[in-house]
Amino acid sequence: MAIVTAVSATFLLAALAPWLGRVLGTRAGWIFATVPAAIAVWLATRAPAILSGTPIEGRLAWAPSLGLELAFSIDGLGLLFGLLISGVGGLVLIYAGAYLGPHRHASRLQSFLLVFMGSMLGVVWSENLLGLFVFWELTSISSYLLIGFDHERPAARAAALKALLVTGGGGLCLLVAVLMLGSIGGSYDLGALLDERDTILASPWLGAIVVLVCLGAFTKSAQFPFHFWLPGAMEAPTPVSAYLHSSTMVKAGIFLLARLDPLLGSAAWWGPLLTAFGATTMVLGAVLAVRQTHLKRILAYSTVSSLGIVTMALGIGTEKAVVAGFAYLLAHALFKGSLFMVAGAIDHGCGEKDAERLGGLRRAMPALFTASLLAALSMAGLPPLLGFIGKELLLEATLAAPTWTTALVVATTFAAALTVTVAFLAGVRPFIGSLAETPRTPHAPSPGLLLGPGLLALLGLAAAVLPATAATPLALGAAGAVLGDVPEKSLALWHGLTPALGLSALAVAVGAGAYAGRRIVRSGLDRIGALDRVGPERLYGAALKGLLAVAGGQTRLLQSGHLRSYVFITLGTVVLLVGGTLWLRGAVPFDAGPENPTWPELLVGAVIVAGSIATVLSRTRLAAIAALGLAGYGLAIMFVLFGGPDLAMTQLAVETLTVIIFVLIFRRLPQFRSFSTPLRRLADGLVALIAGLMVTGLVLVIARTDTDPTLARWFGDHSVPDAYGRNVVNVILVDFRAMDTLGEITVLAIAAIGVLALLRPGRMRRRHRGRAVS
Amino acid sequence: MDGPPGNANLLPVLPVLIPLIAAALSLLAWRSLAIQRGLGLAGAVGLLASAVTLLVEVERGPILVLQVGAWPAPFGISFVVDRFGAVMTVLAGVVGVATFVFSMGSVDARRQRLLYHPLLCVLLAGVCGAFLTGDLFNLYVWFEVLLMSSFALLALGGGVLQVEGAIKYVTLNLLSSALFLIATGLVYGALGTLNMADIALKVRAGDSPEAVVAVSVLLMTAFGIKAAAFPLFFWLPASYHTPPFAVSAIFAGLLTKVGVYALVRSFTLMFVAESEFTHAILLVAAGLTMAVGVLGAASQREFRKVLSFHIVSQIGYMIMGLALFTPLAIAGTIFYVIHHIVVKANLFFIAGIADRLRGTSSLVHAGRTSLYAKAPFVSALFVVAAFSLAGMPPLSGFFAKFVLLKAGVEAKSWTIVATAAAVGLLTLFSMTKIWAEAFWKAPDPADAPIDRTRSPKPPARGMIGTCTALAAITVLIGIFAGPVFEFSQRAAEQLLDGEQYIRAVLGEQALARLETGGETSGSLRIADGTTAEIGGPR
Amino acid sequence: MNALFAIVAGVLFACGTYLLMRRSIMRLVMGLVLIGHSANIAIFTATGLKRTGPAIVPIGEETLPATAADPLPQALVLTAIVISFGVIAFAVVLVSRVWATAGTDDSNRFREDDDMEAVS
Amino acid sequence: MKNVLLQTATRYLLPLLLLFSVVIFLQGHNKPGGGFIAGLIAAAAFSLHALAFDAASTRRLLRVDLRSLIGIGLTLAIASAALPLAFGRTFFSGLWTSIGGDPATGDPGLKIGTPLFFDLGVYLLVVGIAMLLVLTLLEPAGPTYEGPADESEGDAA
Repeated sequence: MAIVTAVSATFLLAALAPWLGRVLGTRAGWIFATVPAAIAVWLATRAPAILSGTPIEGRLAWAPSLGLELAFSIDGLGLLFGLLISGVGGLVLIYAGAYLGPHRHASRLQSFLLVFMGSMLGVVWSENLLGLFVFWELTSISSYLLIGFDHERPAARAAALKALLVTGGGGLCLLVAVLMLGSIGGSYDLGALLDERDTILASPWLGAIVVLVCLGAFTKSAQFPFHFWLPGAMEAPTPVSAYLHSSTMVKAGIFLLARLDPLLGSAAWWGPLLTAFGATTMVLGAVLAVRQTHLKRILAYSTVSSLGIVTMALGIGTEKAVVAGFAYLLAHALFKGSLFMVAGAIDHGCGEKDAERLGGLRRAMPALFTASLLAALSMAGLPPLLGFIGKELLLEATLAAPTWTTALVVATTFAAALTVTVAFLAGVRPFIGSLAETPRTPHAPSPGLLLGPGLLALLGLAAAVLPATAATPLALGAAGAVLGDVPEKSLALWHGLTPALGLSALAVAVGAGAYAGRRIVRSGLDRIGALDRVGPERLYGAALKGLLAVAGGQTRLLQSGHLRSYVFITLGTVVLLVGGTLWLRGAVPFDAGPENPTWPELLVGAVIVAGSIATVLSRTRLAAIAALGLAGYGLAIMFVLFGGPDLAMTQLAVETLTVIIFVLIFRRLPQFRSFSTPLRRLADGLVALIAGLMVTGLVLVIARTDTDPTLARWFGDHSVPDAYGRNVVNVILVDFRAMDTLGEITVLAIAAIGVLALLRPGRMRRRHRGRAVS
Repeated sequence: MDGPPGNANLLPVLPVLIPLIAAALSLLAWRSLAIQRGLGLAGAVGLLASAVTLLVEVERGPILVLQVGAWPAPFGISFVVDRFGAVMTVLAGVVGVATFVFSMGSVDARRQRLLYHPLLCVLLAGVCGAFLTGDLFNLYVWFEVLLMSSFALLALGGGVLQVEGAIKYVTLNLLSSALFLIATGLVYGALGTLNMADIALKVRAGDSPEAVVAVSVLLMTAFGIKAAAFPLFFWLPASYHTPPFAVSAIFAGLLTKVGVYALVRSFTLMFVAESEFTHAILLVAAGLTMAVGVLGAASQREFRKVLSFHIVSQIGYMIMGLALFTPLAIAGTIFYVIHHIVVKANLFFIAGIADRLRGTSSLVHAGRTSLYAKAPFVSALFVVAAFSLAGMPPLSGFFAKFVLLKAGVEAKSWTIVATAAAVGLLTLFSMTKIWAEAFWKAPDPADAPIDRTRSPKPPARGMIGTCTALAAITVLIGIFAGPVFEFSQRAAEQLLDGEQYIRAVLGEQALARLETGGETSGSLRIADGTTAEIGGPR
Repeated sequence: MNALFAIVAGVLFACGTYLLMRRSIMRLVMGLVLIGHSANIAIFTATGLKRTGPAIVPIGEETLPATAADPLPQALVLTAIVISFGVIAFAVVLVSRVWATAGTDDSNRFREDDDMEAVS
Repeated sequence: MKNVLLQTATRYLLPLLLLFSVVIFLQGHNKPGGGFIAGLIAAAAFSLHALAFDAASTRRLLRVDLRSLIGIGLTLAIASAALPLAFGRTFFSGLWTSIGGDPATGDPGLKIGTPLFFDLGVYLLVVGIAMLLVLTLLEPAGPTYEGPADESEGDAA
């Protein structure tokens, strides 16, 4: 139950935050942070138990009939992520308070951050895939609202939309995959699904499931070719970038891959897909990062690269690789979160975001510099920091990779080298050299701004120096959740003189060189930059534009605003469907019926036909009304011929009244004009003709069958004895089926009210914005 | 005094009778707006109360039947209440009450004086009549009742946009009515009955001539127009953005759903003999309706027009469930309808509040204020409704979409699953468009068409209250997704169990014919298709 | 004679729908009238035309003779006639309102989609 | 249309036509006729009056406002449907009583029942709506083109 409490406490606080923010003012962040801090502490105390193999569990039935349960379970994987989410989350809440200061909507931001935190905890602790998905989508929504925090800027709105569409699209793929898994395995519970693992692996849907899961994970974790939304998301305020877009949300995709690895890991395409896309993303992200000068964008692209690394590690799938992946993930969360907050603090302190226009800040912000340096060195993979351990393990793992070994080693070393460059660029460059001119005079950050980056950077150091206290158990525990059992291994700074160390040294040397010659490197890369024109980001833009064009085009075509074409299409559809069915099934035999028509009948028929055709052909209003009346009176006579005096009288009266109304109204209307072209008229005539044939056919086919006389007989038998009326039609109307008549008179009453409202609309406010009259 | 015997079970007609009485009395009190208002609201509340009672009754027991006038079925008219009909009636009550409350603060006095309230009452009576009647021709009559009052409401006090929209609406809906009427006559000609249970019995017993398929397709197109399915939806986006917001909202919530209801009723209870054929047509229509509707929404730049096209798109989802024709899929349709009616009406109400605050409904032009900054509560209401509509968890729309997708996956209808998923994304896209343009965008004094003649006025408390209540229902449907889904399942089972319906209306002995008449499965047709067996159930 | 009136119903429906597709809104509303007639004849014919007396129980008898016309279709058509009268009356007046406010009787000149997304 | 001849004729025709409509109404249950047709005949009579004199004087002649008349008709119809409920019968079931019947001779007499009241409701309603249509259309302020139109959505009043 503790888990449920933890998650719901976060959501509860989120709901109260806007109100609390008003009460507490700028200090609110510190208060809000107590909840995540408490969660982190709780997790830490329970960590030994979890790591020794007894996960914490909690359950809240939600909609069991739908297979949806909030079934939580914290294993090694959940512990690692849970600590990151709550730990970094607490720091970010404090940081956000300081960053936004007295901003009017500061507490709104914190509220969304808390929503996000709760959702993220839900994702990483869910035992039930459907529950996981629910929280997964919530992270997308809260991310949307967070990226668009500066909602009055169009760029922020566009970036929020981009992130939402990409991750939302992936979310739908994931949903379908989850549905397929549930359909095969009969449950959405991971445990139950694992029991059905063999069935799932043998399913013909396996390929589709793997691809759909990957689409979900790759979009969320900004893997190539979906990486482009992440740099765009830097439109968000820095606390958001630090939290969502470096240390937590983007890792949700990786979490998903890790979570499903035991289930899908042996599928043929799983490993190669992850390795290939991870490696591509790793290299691409690193290259793109070097090209940037804007601090947050540098960090964003390098985050893309790091996410690629972890994906690749999961793809390789060996014990070494998985451990390396989680060690790197932990290191990355610490150093990247720290660096983002540093970037934000710099921006806050001097109003400049461009790394190349910053310099010499070490004197104004010494403490921040220390934090930044530690984080940057960790990122660069230098000892004695956690980044170093992660990178060493990774190189070792690639060297031992079962397939594609050389390519992976080269790619990883290359990316590591560029990461060194990027680390210096983002974490060191702004502080060294001579003081650069900035929009604001640099001043030291407040404690709130310093706490986050400082603490995270220090943790990166502490975890590396004392790996056994936290880093080793956490990484191994997470790896154990993926691999099935916890590997016998320990993380250490010193591994001896291994090939990995050599590659590492090479990478640092190359990276430092590239940093020194970054102008040359950049101009070189800019030449490749031409590729941007065909890149996925362009594709996204083109797709969006294309979608709008298609949408507009088809809508303009269909919803043309022209009533004529509406009727035409509607009628055409009716004719096609009904006529088609009749054609296919009915094969209308031309059957004139048992009896030949008599002369009066022929005459009446001719009168009605003549009237209706004359209505179509007449060119004046009065002629048309007269013709219409002819058809109507003809109808009345027809009713007389076939034993319907009530009908005939009613038709006669109604027709007379109709003619009167038509005359009264049409005299105020213009003369008939013909608007359509002959071709249109021909097309309309054709459709009308087929429609007429359809009605004739239907009537003929049905008239051939004898109507079951049960009802007619019953009415005839019961009319006099039970309803005291001899006119059976009238008895049906006022007694047997009086409900119809009640509806009928209601229609009449409403029609009269409607006419009254139309003709006596009351006082109209005249305005001159009306359409021009031509 | 003498007359046919009968029980005094009035309950099944109350949802029709109460608003109808309110309307009749309002006509008598045509001089007093206050009385009309009170009567109208009382009528809607009474409708809701009776509908809830009905729902409770059918939840506890069997299908409720009232033989109107105590004339036995299939001779008189039967009012039949099963779970589906009851829940639809409850939803009509909810939207009805919401509309009355919202109207008080939002519809101008001039329109109200044109007998606005009785019109609304009759609209509700017509909608409920359609949901509850068990007679095909009576269904036609109730359709006309609701149609006529919707015509009047649409054109009421009409400006140019309104009457132009109305003429399109009227024309296409009357075409639909004529087709419906012809089809009803043909059904009587072919089967000799109008009672739905009796039709179902005869179709199941194999008494129907083969041409009945063509008649059922004719009915399908007639209801397809009412439901605004592709390619019969044109009247909807042409008119729904023109009347007052309250009227738009009740239309959006209820009217197309009557068409969906009729489709569901026809193709689960009555015309199931050739389901491979008819439901294949429905499936294609469902996919195209979703896609074309959402693309239409993506192309619009006016608040209510985006929403209008979305109605079309979501009708596609509802038809999808019917077309898949599995118990789960039908349950999905029912869940979707429940969710949709509440959310859609609410979005139109919120559009009304937004229009009032912004001074424009255009999404191109910045309004008078950035709602997100200045009206956080309204923004929150919109977020709930919009993300629910887009099918985001944990709101009602997610579960509705989820059930349908699940049904699609289990039926292995990949095309429709892919379409439904993709349309979900596009729905999200157009909801965020409204959000970004109407809520996030900053006011720009240089930007033109804000209607300066309309004085800025805060929304009335009733307006906000209405939207809050409906948003709360949306959230509650999400929280209680389990019970709602279980109810939908029970309702779907009841729908698919035609014999239960037949037994309730015609009595146990009617079913005896099914056993002697051969198979009871839904794929019967008689060999030569020329004559129908003569002889009714009695 | 079934065929005769099936054809008459068809002709009415064809003429009605043709008028429904006219851009002139006055003709359109006349089309609605014809379609209504068509529906009534279709019902009447499909349920079997009988050249017999009205469905009135003769004085002195208790039940309707078997030869009399089927009263139910008549009741249906009667209801339909009345309903369509109400609806047509409203539609005609609506047409006049459209003319009075919009100033045109050409339905193609009604605007509807001026707010659409421009194709970029 | 101020034709003296017509006005004079109307004075005599009006009561006759109304009487005729009552007859048609009353025989409707047993012979062709009924509330709807009878109502239209009565409406025709009043329309004649309106043509002979003017709409305003016809309104005066009718005394009751047409909206109320429609309301009365509808209420009467619903009431006759609901009345059986008071006697423990179901909605719309007919309640009958006979006047002047003689069970001894088997003469059923005149049967009076709720269906007749229902039909009366129909009759009144039909008179109401037919007159509303005719009078509204006859009175001047009818539809003529009114210039730039009102486009209000009506939500600001």
